[in-house]
Amino acid sequence: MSLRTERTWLANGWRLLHFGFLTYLWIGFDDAENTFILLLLLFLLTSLRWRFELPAVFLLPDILICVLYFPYTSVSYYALALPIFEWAQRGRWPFSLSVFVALGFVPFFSGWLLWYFVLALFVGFFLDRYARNLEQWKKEADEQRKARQELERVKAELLEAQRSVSKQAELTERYRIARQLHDHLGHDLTGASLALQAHAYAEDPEEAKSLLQEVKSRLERSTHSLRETVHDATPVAPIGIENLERALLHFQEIDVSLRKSGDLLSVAAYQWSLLEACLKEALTNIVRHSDATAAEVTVQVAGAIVRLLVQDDGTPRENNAQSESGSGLRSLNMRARALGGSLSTSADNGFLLVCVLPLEQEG
Amino acid sequence: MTIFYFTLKRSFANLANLIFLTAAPIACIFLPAGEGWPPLAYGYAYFGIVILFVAIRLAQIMMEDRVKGILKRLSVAPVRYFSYLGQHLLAYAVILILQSAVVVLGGWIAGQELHRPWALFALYVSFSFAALAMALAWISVFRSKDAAFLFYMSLIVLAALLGGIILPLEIFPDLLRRIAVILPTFWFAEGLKSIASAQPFADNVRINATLCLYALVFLVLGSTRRMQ
Amino acid sequence: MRVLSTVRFTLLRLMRNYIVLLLLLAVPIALLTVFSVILSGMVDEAGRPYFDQTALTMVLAFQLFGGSTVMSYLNEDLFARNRERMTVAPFNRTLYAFSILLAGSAFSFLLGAAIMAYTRLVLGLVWANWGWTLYLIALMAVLSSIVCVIFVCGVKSFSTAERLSEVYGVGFVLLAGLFFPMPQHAVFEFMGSYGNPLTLSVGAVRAVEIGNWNEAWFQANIVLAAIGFLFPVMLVMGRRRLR
Amino acid sequence: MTLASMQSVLKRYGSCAALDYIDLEIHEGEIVGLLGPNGAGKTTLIQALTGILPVDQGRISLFGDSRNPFSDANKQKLGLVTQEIAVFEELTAKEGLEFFAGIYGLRREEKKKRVAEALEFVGLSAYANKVPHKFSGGMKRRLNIACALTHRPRLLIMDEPTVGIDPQSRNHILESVQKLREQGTTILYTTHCMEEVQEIASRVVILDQGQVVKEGTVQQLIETVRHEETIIFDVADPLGIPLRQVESIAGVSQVSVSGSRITVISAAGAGNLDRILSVVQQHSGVLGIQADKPNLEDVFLTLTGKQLRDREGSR
Repeated sequence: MSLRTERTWLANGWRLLHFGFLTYLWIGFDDAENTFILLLLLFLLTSLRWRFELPAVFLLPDILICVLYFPYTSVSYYALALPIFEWAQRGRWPFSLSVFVALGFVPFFSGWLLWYFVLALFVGFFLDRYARNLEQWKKEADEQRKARQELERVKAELLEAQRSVSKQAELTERYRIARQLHDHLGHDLTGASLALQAHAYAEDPEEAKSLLQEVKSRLERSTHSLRETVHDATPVAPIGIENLERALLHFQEIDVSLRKSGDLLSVAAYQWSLLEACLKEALTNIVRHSDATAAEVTVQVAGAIVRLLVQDDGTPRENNAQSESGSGLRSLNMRARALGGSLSTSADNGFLLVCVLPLEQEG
Repeated sequence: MTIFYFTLKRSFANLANLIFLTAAPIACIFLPAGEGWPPLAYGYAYFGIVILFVAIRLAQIMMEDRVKGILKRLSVAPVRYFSYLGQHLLAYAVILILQSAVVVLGGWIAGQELHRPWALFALYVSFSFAALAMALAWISVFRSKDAAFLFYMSLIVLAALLGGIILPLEIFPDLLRRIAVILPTFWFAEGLKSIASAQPFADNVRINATLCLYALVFLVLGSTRRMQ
Repeated sequence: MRVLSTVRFTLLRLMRNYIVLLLLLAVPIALLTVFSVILSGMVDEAGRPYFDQTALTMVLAFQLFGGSTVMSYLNEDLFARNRERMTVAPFNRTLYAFSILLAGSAFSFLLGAAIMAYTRLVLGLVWANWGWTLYLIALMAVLSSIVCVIFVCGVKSFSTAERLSEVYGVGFVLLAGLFFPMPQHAVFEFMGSYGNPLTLSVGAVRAVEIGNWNEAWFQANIVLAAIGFLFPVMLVMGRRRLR
Repeated sequence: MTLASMQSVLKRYGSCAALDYIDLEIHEGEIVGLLGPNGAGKTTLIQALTGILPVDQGRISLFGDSRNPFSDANKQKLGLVTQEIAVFEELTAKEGLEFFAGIYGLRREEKKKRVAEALEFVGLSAYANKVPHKFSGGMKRRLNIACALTHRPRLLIMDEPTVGIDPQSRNHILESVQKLREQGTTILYTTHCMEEVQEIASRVVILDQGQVVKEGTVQQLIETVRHEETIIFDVADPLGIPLRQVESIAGVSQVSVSGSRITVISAAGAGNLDRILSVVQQHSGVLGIQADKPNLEDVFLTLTGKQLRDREGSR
């Protein structure tokens, strides 16, 4: 849309210059009132061309009018430059060349006339090329936009897949732990419990002693296996809020305070990874685009959502801040949406980023 | 024809407009004649300026529609923009033609020397068309009603002066006289001269045709559909 | 002096009022330029260039419209948009109105002087007695402002007051016979000579050119007397309206 | 039936997207409230949906017609209440309405009847022959609405019909909208005032930065943020209350004291209020309790961190 207007803007510029030149010629060299009507007629045709997309054939009236005025005024020769330009502009330059034939009929052959025609041809030709190039670029831009959208869609699907995978992994792990507990711990504990019951009814002290011994060894074994299970299940890398805290610890450009509330354990790991990405993006943005001296990060878990708020006290530097940081936020927005949440930013009162994600329903 | 009817109604709704639309032409009838200049009585030359003013005042109604959002409302209604424009212009043209008729008829009754009343009437009508089209093109550029009017007013005064309505072109330097031809006001003054000096009929036709050409050009330029 | 602190802003507003600048500065300059081209070399019976007369008349005639800014500012600040705010503010509104009157007149006068300077510097017109001309420009500026204040205070609807001020300006230009000769009638003749501030001030300047200071003072004093007469009228009207 | 729909509509002004791939559907019989702060793209959305603005990408369909949505037949069924007061100042209220009725092809008796109806509907019958020049803001707004009613549109689009007017006129307008719905008109209603939407809309679409942030019924939207509750205690001895202890109650996210008033923001849910109250009561007499339920304003605040109503009244 804007590309086309740009092109017509240039064409209109040339048309206006052309009429300025004709008027100058007319005032300077030929002041017959009647020949001014020639200019008016041509101007009418040109403004029609400006308003409506007319086919190239509609340049014939221009030529006809000029030819009719040949005997009366020399301005009409120069006026032929307009059809030359218009045809060249539409990529029909052979037609333009045919107008040069008119030079043969000019009673006084002027070099200026020839050069003016050549100039019009050249400008028209240039505009044609320019328009084609623009067309090409536009097409490429469209294709790229399409490709980007495709990518974003794939990304969303991947995110969805990641979410289900991580959930699957969690379930698997839970199952493994449950089985381990059942297999070793459960077995031993049940045994110990039975042995204790038997001990209560045991009359023979020797038997009671051996039962107690069994209880002891079973409990020892189960303690051991419990320790092992817990050790296996405890992650080595920090997760959840610790990760966010660590990110803040490493970030020392400005003062950042963290407030948290609610039951942070109900937030799933894949959600933490998004929140962490948001936090990092926000902090980078603050450093890069604003003069903030302090920022406040709030993580709230309440009811069915988790909410991350990053607010700084700076005034964002206007101009390109928006566009530069756009792609990062855009992708985060996509991810947030893929997880059923939303992300929005505002620069009204310091930089503010809000990311809201729904929590998994328990059970 | 709803739009046409209401445009007429709105044109006369405002008291200032009403006075302007009726009193100005009547005043023009009774202005005295000069000595040798202008070709007809003063009022008949100044009526050209009146036409220019009336045209912009009327066209402002359309501008108001655009600025106030009525045009938005209409573009949602089953009405073509072309029909909206056409009916408005028709209404304005009717008003201007009536004014011209009043001036010519009034002058004839009041005993002014009009030479050829029919030719004069035709000249006024074609100049009215040109003035309307110019006003239309002018307002399509502006957003503020007052700015558009005051700017145009200054231009009218300049154009009337340069076109030879206020002062005879004969005293102009050569260059200015040539430039004057570009202005529609020149053709209006030329038409008055031609009527007063009893030029052949074809001359009148030529001048009227030129004025109509101006009208067409500006109509094409001014009929672009704008919303804001 | 709370009013004094507002004067600066009144002047700023005046200076940034582009439409007024266009109408009262750009248009006369354009017209004078055109006239100077058209009338170059032409002289009247007395051998003085036509253009002198035209330039003088135009500079003074545009002063007739100088009061319109005073009128619109008064209306906006005291009667329309800012009315409530001004009424509750603890300052003297009469004095404020007066400051607008003075600032508007001074601005109009400055525009007139600027046009004069333009004709002198660019168009090469020699003013016979520029001090005297400036005095008359000042008189005209003050008179037109006072008249406009009377209109805006005397008439309820602002648009009517605006029309009246236009009638005042265009009317006196017409009565002075600048567009076409006025009919031969005692009333028109009076309004075309001693009843018309425009012809009076033009006459005063012309009289000085031929050295007739008595006539010059006489004509200028009539304008001054008009100001002296209308000033109390304005005060009465203004007080009644402001209350 | 779907009366109007937009599919991934994109509209750019320069490089910034006023509508960023918007999807929207309006079904017969709904009142859809379009909510968003100033500059969210509400007016652009409406202008795109009515064909006033051409869009850069996407598909718009009106009354099931996506090939030629802005045909005369479709326009005949569409009504638009503009944000500006687009009425004729020179014409009386009745004449202005007759103008618009005429535009929609109504003639003579029919026209008279419909105009009288529309005037009656907005409560301006007594002012039928007055020029709107002297009307109050609310009356002009009502006339502005009446202009879009004479042809009885099936789908009425109202762009901020209640900006800058008195509560009485506003209530009148809201009642009229309800009444229109009862008569079977489908309405798309934009505003940045959440009370209005809460009152009348059957479905709410929240718009921010050219995107649909959330949509659903008022109840659904509130459900999504029904996580917080603001509880205000008026107490006899505010200093005696151990704020730390209150803060440590599970679910409480914020406690603040001003004068004899203690404001606690806590997760909503059974039991919380009890627990807080018991702590407070241990240390002081409680004079009054007030608990605010979340409203749409909170929904918006939660989703975007922005107030809906900043800068209201600046136009």
